[in-house]
Amino acid sequence: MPDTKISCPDLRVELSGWELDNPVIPASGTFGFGYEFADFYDINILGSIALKGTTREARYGNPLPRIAECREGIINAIGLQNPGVEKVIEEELPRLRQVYRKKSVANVSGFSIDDYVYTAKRFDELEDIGILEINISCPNVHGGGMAFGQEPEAAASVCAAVKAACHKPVYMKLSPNVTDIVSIARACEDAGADGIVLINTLLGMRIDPRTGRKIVSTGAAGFSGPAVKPVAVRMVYQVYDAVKVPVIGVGGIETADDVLEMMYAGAAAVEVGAANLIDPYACKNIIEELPRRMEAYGIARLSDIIGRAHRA
Amino acid sequence: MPDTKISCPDLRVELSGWELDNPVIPASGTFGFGYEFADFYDINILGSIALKGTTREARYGNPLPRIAECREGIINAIGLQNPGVEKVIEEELPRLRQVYRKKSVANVSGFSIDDYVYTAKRFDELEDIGILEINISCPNVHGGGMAFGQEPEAAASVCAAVKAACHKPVYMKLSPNVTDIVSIARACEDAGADGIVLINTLLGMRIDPRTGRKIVSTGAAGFSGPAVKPVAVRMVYQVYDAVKVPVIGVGGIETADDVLEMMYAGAAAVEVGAANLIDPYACKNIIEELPRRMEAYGIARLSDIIGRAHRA
Amino acid sequence: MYKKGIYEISENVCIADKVYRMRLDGFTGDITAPGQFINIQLPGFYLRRPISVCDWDEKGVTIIYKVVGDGTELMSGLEKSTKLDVLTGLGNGFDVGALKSGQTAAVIGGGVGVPPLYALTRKLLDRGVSVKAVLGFNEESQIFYDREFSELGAETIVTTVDGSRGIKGFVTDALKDMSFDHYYCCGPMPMLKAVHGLCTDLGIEGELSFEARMGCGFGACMGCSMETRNGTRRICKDGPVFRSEEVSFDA
Amino acid sequence: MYKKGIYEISENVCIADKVYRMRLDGFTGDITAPGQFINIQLPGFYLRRPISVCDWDEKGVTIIYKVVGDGTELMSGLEKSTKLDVLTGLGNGFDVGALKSGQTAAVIGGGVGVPPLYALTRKLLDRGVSVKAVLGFNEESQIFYDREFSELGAETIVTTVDGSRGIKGFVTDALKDMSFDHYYCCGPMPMLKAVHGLCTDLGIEGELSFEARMGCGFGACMGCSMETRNGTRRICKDGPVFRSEEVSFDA
Repeated sequence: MPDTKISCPDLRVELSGWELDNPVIPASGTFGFGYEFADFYDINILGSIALKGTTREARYGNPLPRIAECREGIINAIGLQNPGVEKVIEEELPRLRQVYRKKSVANVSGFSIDDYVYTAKRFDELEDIGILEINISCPNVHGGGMAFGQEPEAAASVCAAVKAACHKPVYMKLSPNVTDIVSIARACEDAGADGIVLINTLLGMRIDPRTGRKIVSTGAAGFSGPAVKPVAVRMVYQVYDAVKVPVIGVGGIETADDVLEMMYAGAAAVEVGAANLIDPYACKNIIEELPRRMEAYGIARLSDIIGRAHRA
Repeated sequence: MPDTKISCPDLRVELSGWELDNPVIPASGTFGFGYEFADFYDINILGSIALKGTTREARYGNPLPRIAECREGIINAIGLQNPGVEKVIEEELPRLRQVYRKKSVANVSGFSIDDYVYTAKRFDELEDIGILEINISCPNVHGGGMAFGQEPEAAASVCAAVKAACHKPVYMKLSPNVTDIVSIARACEDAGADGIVLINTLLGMRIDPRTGRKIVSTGAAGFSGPAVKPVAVRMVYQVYDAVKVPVIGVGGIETADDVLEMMYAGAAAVEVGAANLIDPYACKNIIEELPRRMEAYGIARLSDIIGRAHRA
Repeated sequence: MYKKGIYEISENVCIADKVYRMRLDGFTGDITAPGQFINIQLPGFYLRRPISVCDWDEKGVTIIYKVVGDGTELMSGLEKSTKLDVLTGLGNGFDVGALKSGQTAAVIGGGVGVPPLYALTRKLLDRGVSVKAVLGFNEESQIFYDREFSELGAETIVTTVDGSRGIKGFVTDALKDMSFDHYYCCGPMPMLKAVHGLCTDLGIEGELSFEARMGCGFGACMGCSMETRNGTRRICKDGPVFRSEEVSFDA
Repeated sequence: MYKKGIYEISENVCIADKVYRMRLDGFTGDITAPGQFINIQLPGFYLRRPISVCDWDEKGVTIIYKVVGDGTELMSGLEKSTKLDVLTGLGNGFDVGALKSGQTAAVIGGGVGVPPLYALTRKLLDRGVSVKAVLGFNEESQIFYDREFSELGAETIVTTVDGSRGIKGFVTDALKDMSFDHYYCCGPMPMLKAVHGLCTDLGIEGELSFEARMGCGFGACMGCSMETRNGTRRICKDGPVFRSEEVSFDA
């Protein structure tokens, strides 16, 4: 890791040898393919960008309504809408490259191990993809997605297959809707995962008390936002204890304090999700606030605090 | 069920042949043994009361701090503090009887099947206990509690043993920290459970961003409040589909609308938890608001809406 | 492009049954077309509330909204000089350039679909386009802004389902014998479908504004995607206005 | 017994480094003893903030609080005439009847443990009890209310850890050569322990007020339980004041 830049405080973090200017990454599915946010601020200030979840073939996703509001949270049933990996590579990434010079996190979903491998390999060929985030935790599709993330063996088999086919670091994005997150994270690590990302959305439901009807078309769907942060912090803490590879913390992060909390729990970097949807400037605000908070709390180097709650 | 009372709208609900005037029950652990709330209002307006979780022997519980605040929620690590079942019966229940004429829900915890059976049998002898709520989901104790609630077989064995020893209806209170809530609920039903109560608290953690230290003494602890309601509604919905016995819905209920939402999902009655801690009048307010909401939404009989979201 | 800013309520009044008009003072330089919407953050609610722009000038924006849930209930109780965090200039808006001076536009609104047509009508009249406004409501108590449309100079026809005022029936009952060159429509889905069907039969093209439960309101979350003849489109970002040729009601 | 009510801020001023005094106007008939606390609901925060009562009269209650987190940070920015939902009359409070006229009380406070001793001192002096107030702070910028205690008529001694004002050291350094019949103490845990140890050695009984992170503040959740010589007690309901004989610092 080059140590030539002198900054005070130092926000840099590292993911499998890839140095990020700061730990703030917009989470997959809340930032599109990034370029639309370039209208609002220079997105090169971001640590990186986690791209919209991509599958082998194009997907329309689930019927409307796809969105329900919760107290301090949102339920979504998008259902992996995306134009398919070829169109992502041909159309979306070139648009992103016009406004963004850094590497991105490719988010890969699938319905079979072959799907995962196919799509991951296509991203693996691209120079401006930093890591492959393998999403085995989408609650909004049948016959795939979260099913792979609910048992250690299934998670490990996806991980091993992708790992065997690709050169870039493979990070497994896990579902929180499990009894034992540690055993799943360990199985992924044993299968060669270079990192763990958690948490994907909780499975939640809203019913309209006025009509008695489920609000989103699929009934149960993915629940995220500040409401879920305590679950995310707990799982990051538990998994940090159990694995040696880096953990990326996701779940309800909205402020610089939230970033610090997640990093104290064990996150080497963080992804910011739902916050982007209610404030397009959310990541920018966090990145600007982080050094001020670090100074206030006497943190010189952000990477020093990773997992420190385990030793406090 | 006697049908002599005429009321409009009709708030009555039934749990295993026991008719409640309304579905609102303060949840175990948020209402003590009830009598302290009699200073504020006539607690006979409640549907019933779920008593503080009781174990065979007295327990001090966990060290302080036991409480952390979350966005729209609270984390607690009380650790089943209680004076033990004999003192509960000798000292607490007589005090409750002075201000409360209805039957209560006894909440039973333990560290072995013998513990559960012993404590449940003691409550089973009392006339003013309506049902036995068997808590196999407390996240705040080691070597018991939630461990029994994480696997169908373990849950079923507790349920069967209590059922064999007791005459009163046995309701199993389940943990939401599982991959497959349906299989656990079904196992309990198969083992003779008369009802299912869900959800107990999620497992969450807060770390103070100022100090980097875990806020509650145990680190991970029980997370409840409005933040968790979407998870509770989802699980009640799923379990209502899978079992024939009544489901009591718990998790983040704070308003009459929340009660309706939970009942549409499938709850035959509800427990109100964290809301009691921030407003001692919470249950009273809900009970007063319910008929107004029912009229506004055109609901004549509350029991008619149980599970209606499955058919809407 | 949209911007986020702080706006101050200078008016918030009931103008019909459960229907309120709110005036928000603040920067409006990002509003570029009638039919766009703004997205309002309300205290105690996680998601913003998307509300169509009724009209705007250099000092502020006027919206008209109906109380349909807890969020709009809270909005209706907000007092003057309350400050709100608002995103403005969202969505594409109507194409006022679709017609030339001397041509005639049918402007068709249903219920709270009426407001965005107000600024549209003003802009069209400014360009010398004749406007026939057909405003549909369920019943008399819900009618609003019929006089305002007349005062702008539009030929204004009201329909009510129960016949308590104007033509009894739906907007299509007023529309079917009318002559116009292009139409603009905003209202509930069944109305959009009926108007689209009628006008297609008449061989007249137009623009339709859709609504949906939104996550972000600016194209990031895919929460409000819709299938069109040109593929999947986001109502919030690619819409809310779509040309009648693109729209398909088959799905 | 406590009550819930709506209170209006009539004052909210900074009186020392990060220390604020807030006056809340409203019903105070449920406050029965000095040393009780109130529990304040703040917009945007789930749990209430328990703050000890500094003083009260028939029109309202005065509290003094330190900014230590996001909640108290928000409190410090609240403007006059803001309305807050508050539970009052919580906890047992100090026993002002423990001393007779002519006897002497030591009133010992540390930092934001000082405020509840103010009304206590006033009540003791009203009963003809002499009061020696020992107020401990870290440094001069944090000192508050020393003059107010003097003005009530208490013999007031300030200690600072860094010696920037008054006696250099801890409250026990001032206390050890003092004569008094009973003590009342409120402050951080190490101070309570030191004072309790010293006074036990001196053979003098007293009362100590504890603080803890609370769930409800009124005895329902067992979030703030403490082991005492008389068994487990809830700081919020059975306390926050405990007699020195009950207290054990062994656990």
